[in-house]
Amino acid sequence: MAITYQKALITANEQMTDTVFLLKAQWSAPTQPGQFFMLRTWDKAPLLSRPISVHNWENGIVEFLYEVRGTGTDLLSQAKAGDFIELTGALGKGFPVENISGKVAVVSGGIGIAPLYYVVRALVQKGCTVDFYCGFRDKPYGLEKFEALCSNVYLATDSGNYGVKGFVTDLLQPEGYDAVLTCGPEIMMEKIAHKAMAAGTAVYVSKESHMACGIGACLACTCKTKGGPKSVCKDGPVFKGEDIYADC
Amino acid sequence: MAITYQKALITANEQMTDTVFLLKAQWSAPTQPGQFFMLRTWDKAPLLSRPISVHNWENGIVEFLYEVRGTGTDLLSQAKAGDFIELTGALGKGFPVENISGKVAVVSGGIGIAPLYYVVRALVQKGCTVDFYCGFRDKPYGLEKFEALCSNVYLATDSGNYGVKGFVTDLLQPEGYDAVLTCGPEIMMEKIAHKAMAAGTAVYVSKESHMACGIGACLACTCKTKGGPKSVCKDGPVFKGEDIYADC
Amino acid sequence: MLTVNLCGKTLKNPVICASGTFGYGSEYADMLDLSKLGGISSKGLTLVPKYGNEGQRLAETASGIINSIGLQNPGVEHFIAHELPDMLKMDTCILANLGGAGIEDYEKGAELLDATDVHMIELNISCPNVKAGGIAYGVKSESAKEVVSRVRKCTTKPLIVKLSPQAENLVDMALTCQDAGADGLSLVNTFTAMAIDLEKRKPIFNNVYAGLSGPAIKPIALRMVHQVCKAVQVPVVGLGGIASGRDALEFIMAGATAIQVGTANFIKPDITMDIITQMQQWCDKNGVKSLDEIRGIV
Amino acid sequence: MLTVNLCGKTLKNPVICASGTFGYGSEYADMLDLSKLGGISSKGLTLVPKYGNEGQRLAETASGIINSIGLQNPGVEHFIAHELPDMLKMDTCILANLGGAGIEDYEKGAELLDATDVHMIELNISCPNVKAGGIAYGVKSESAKEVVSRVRKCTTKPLIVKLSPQAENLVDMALTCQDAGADGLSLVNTFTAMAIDLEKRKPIFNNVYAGLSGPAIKPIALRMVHQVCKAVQVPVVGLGGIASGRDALEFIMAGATAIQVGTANFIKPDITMDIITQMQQWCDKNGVKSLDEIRGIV
Ligand SMILES: Cc1cc2nc3c(=O)[nH]c(=O)nc-3n(C[C@H](O)[C@H](O)[C@H](O)COP(=O)(O)OP(=O)(O)OC[C@H]3O[C@@H](n4cnc5c(N)ncnc54)[C@H](O)[C@@H]3O)c2cc1C
Ligand SMILES: Cc1cc2nc3c(=O)[nH]c(=O)nc-3n(C[C@H](O)[C@H](O)[C@H](O)COP(=O)(O)OP(=O)(O)OC[C@H]3O[C@@H](n4cnc5c(N)ncnc54)[C@H](O)[C@@H]3O)c2cc1C
Ligand SMILES: Cc1cc2nc3c(=O)[nH]c(=O)nc-3n(C[C@H](O)[C@H](O)[C@H](O)COP(=O)(O)O)c2cc1C
Ligand SMILES: Cc1cc2nc3c(=O)[nH]c(=O)nc-3n(C[C@H](O)[C@H](O)[C@H](O)COP(=O)(O)O)c2cc1C
Ligand code: FES
Ligand code: FES
Repeated sequence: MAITYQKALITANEQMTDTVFLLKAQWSAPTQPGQFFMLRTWDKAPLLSRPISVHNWENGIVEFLYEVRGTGTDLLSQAKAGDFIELTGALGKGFPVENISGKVAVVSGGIGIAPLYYVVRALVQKGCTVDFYCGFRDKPYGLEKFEALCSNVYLATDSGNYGVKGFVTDLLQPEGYDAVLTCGPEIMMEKIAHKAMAAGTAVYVSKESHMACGIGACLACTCKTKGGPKSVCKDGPVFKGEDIYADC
Repeated sequence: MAITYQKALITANEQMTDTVFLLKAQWSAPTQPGQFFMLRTWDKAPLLSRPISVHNWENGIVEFLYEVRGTGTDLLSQAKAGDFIELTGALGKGFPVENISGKVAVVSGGIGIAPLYYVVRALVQKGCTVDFYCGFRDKPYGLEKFEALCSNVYLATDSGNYGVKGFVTDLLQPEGYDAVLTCGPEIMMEKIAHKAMAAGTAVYVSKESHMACGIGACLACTCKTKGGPKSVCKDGPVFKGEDIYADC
Repeated sequence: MLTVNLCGKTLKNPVICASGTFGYGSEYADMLDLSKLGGISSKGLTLVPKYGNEGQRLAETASGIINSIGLQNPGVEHFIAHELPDMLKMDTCILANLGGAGIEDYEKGAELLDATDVHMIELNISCPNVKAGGIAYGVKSESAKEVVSRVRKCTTKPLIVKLSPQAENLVDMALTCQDAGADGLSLVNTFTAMAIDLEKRKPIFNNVYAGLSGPAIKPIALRMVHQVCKAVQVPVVGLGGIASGRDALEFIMAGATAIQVGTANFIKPDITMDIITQMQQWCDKNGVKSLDEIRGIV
Repeated sequence: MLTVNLCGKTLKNPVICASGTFGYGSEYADMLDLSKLGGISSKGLTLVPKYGNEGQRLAETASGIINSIGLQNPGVEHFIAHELPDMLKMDTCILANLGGAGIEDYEKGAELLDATDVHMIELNISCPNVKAGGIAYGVKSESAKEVVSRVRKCTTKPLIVKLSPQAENLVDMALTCQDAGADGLSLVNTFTAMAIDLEKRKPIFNNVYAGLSGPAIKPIALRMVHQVCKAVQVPVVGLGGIASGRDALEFIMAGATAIQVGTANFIKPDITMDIITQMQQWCDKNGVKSLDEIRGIV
């Protein structure tokens, strides 16, 4: 699909928790699970647009689930239905849904949940059985949608106030799954990938990086892979675990 | 009066014409006719706050009448009742109402009308008879309030669609007035001042300048006067005509 | 109306996409009609493929960005075999931006490029992100003289030397490069800058320093372009923070023959199309029939 | 916790208001408690009163401003008689920022100031807005050496030399000033920059070039402060675009003893109070008991 840059109408921007929002905008061109967009609701400051994953795409509406972390996401959170948002996308290579089948573990850490709903939908649609593992600092959000689709939802929190106290990395036993998909903090993904690779289970990680162009032109987001340097924005953000964590 | 910097609640921001707005904000400390404030409704860009004159101050509400000219005034025009505005003021030396009496001509050009309503009010209040002369490019705005207070309102427009076709500078005959007060484009004020000085009528002009601090600290707004270099922001914006246009 | 002649080649307009911000052009092909551009300067090339720098490569600043890419590129030969053929189909002026790890690398790179159909070579002696071969040659005029005069002998293509704002004496540097055989000059490359991660109490970049670009630097870049244009005879390509048609016209009035747009491509991928339209409109409105009427007027 | 020792004088905190942006302090007295500041540097003074530059003196840029004030000031003697006495009552460290039209002027100015109770002299050899006596001394180390060593003989007050980012070789310049007797260095002054009025087809400033300051320049200023701090023994006062406690702490981590806030005063007149609070809070949160723990850590 061609990448386009255009203004899109915001149809909703709902606050989910203290810091997490769900923005919906009109976008008719297809997007793939795991792809992302460069977003912008401001004029000149900050200079760069912000990369945000597709949380869902359905009926001509693209959804973004995002956490307010700094200036850009703060401005994003102030947008209202009826405003326009500048979108460049859909960008990058998402999860290879076509190559995945059987029993799948999907593992999220914090806002890493964002790109995983759309891929769970796609996997369930093609007949996969999906278990969802998620870790949050404290109060979880957005789980209902996963509960409706997944066979099991396992929850860990740092606080222990919800689900099991501890790390989501400890919950997952990759043996018995045909594939593991994960998005979350780098250290979490690395652990999950190592575990899965040790168990011989295919694993896909969705990486983050500081980005300027989002389309493979600036080489700001380069990461090392088994196949040489790759752009997270263009060749990723989803990579096969073994391509990134080569030392296993 | 002490200068203060504080956030003030916007109570209204009405569009008067295509490009002119009237913003009202809570401000309990007294302000003098001809004074101005540094205004800001944005965070970092543009860097500088914008100088805008007091259009009126009454019952704890300060009013600003402004024309959208660029980035700053455009952002200003997007503010809504209930938003906060950062104000530094009241700044500068206004019209010396205490020294003016009798029959007064007040002359505006375009948005130069902004500081003149408040001074007309003050003059009428102290018993002056005021004639208002105004020039606009085309459709005039905000005249009702002047009509209610002034003995005569003379209107000139560039287009000739309203009032007399031509320059407001041609309408004014300074003879017979005890004082002339003016605000508008530099070239207009210069003409008015020369005419008044030639007729021996006291004349006060409200000057513009690019400003950074608004309080006499940066020396960006210096202008030459008979009494040496003065800061438009601190020693003005209102000056006696003869102090500025010394060559008459 | 906006056509310009740069080192003997006619450009449709003076708007060239700056090296390192526009990939090899193809990345942007979905989002704008590349044939409408004045030109495209390739990502900085080196004789040997380079991974570039380790660690974080990008940080945002007030109206700017700092980058520490470090000339990641597949090498001149790969470029000639794989990227250049596509670029030459884009129907716009193609500049090969050439870096080096030493003078011999520059020479060999230039020789290889000379044998291709690339339209011009932009010699990058001003990258602050590589230790050897980058800015090392861009600070002192004597070092620049050596590399420019030797590369000059390796190619008959138009040779544009890209200057660093860190040159000790910029005007002297410009004159030196001109005298050493440069057909044109482009400036500025990025400003050496720094960012610190307070929480880690460390520099953000592994190399400590990296290059600042974007609207933040425009006023300084414009001054430098003005200074250089007043001093040299060869055409100057001005850049640094250009993000609008008005910005571009300021550089033209300062004396630039053409301009480049770098960081602003990240604000809006088709910003170059806006810039071209805005320049056109300003000229229309102000009765300017050719940029020659206003070039260097200031 | 934020107290620092600068050239033998204890400052309540490292936040000094930069010359030319804070008048003589009194202008801001209504809006903040001046005694809470680390210090105030006066508007640049010259022996003879100066009107400053003609024409427009200010233009706004992306995250910055360009100024062409040209050292408007009432002269050193007027300052000593009228402004200084009030400043000395402000219960904060007072720096007299001294410019000159020639070496003799600097000398005489320094002698006059030496006889007062002013706490320090900040020698401005870096103003880009005056032809003589400003930046003329700030570009080449040899010229700086001459003026600094001669002024050094005229005063026993702490002498801080304010450097220009246009110095041909900044580290060499810093070392030269140190060796010539400077007790400290402050940097950076403004960057020589330019703005053009397209409609008039003329430079905005009568002097063509003027000085860029503000957040736009911070990444370059920080790099320069870091370079200089690594090279010299004397304390360094860092400035250039500081607008938050985090910005200030970056300069401290780069090695600065104190910092100055210039253009940011125009964003918010009491921004220095925010900066001090933010520095304090960051130190509290990160268990930093004294700035000495993090100074130069990067
Ligand atoms: C491909 C991709 C997809 C993403 N999808 C989502 C998503 O769906 N939902 C979501 O909430 N977030 C997502 N992110 C992260 C999101 O882009 C950043 O949180 C956002 O850019 C921060 O911008 P800001 O202006 O709010 O913060 P800033 O003020 O710029 O920075 C705040 C903090 O975040 C860090 N940061 C900023 N940008 C990035 C980045 N690109 N990668 C890593 N750290 C960064 C900064 O270093 C700083 O510590 C994604 C990032 C990438 C690269
Ligand atoms: C003491 C004083 C009182 C003022 N009172 C009013 C008022 O009551 N109502 C009103 O509409 N305007 C008033 N102005 C003018 C107003 O400040 C400017 O129109 C405004 O700052 C423009 O900001 P901007 O960001 O919209 O435009 P910019 O994008 O900054 O510039 C647009 C154009 O306006 C010019 N300009 C910008 N600032 C100034 C300035 N300070 N003086 C002269 N030209 C400038 C620019 O050079 C440019 O040509 C006053 C100015 C001063 C100095
Ligand atoms: C991410 C990035 C990569 C760059 N890579 C190169 C390069 O490879 N070669 C080069 O000559 N300049 C390179 N530059 C510098 C730009 O071409 C340009 O000179 C500089 O960014 C100033 O222009 P701007 O402000 O319009 O971006 C790079 C700049 C950026 C931001
Ligand atoms: C309006 C203005 C006037 C200035 N006047 C002086 C001066 O008289 N003497 C001086 O040494 N520096 C002067 N400067 C430079 C500042 O002190 C400071 O070095 C520079 O602005 C960079 O810091 P900033 O980015 O925090 O403003 C002036 C700066 C501005 C903006
Ligand atoms: S963000 Fe530019 S290459 Fe990935
Ligand atoms: S605006 Fe700073 S002195 Fe007038």
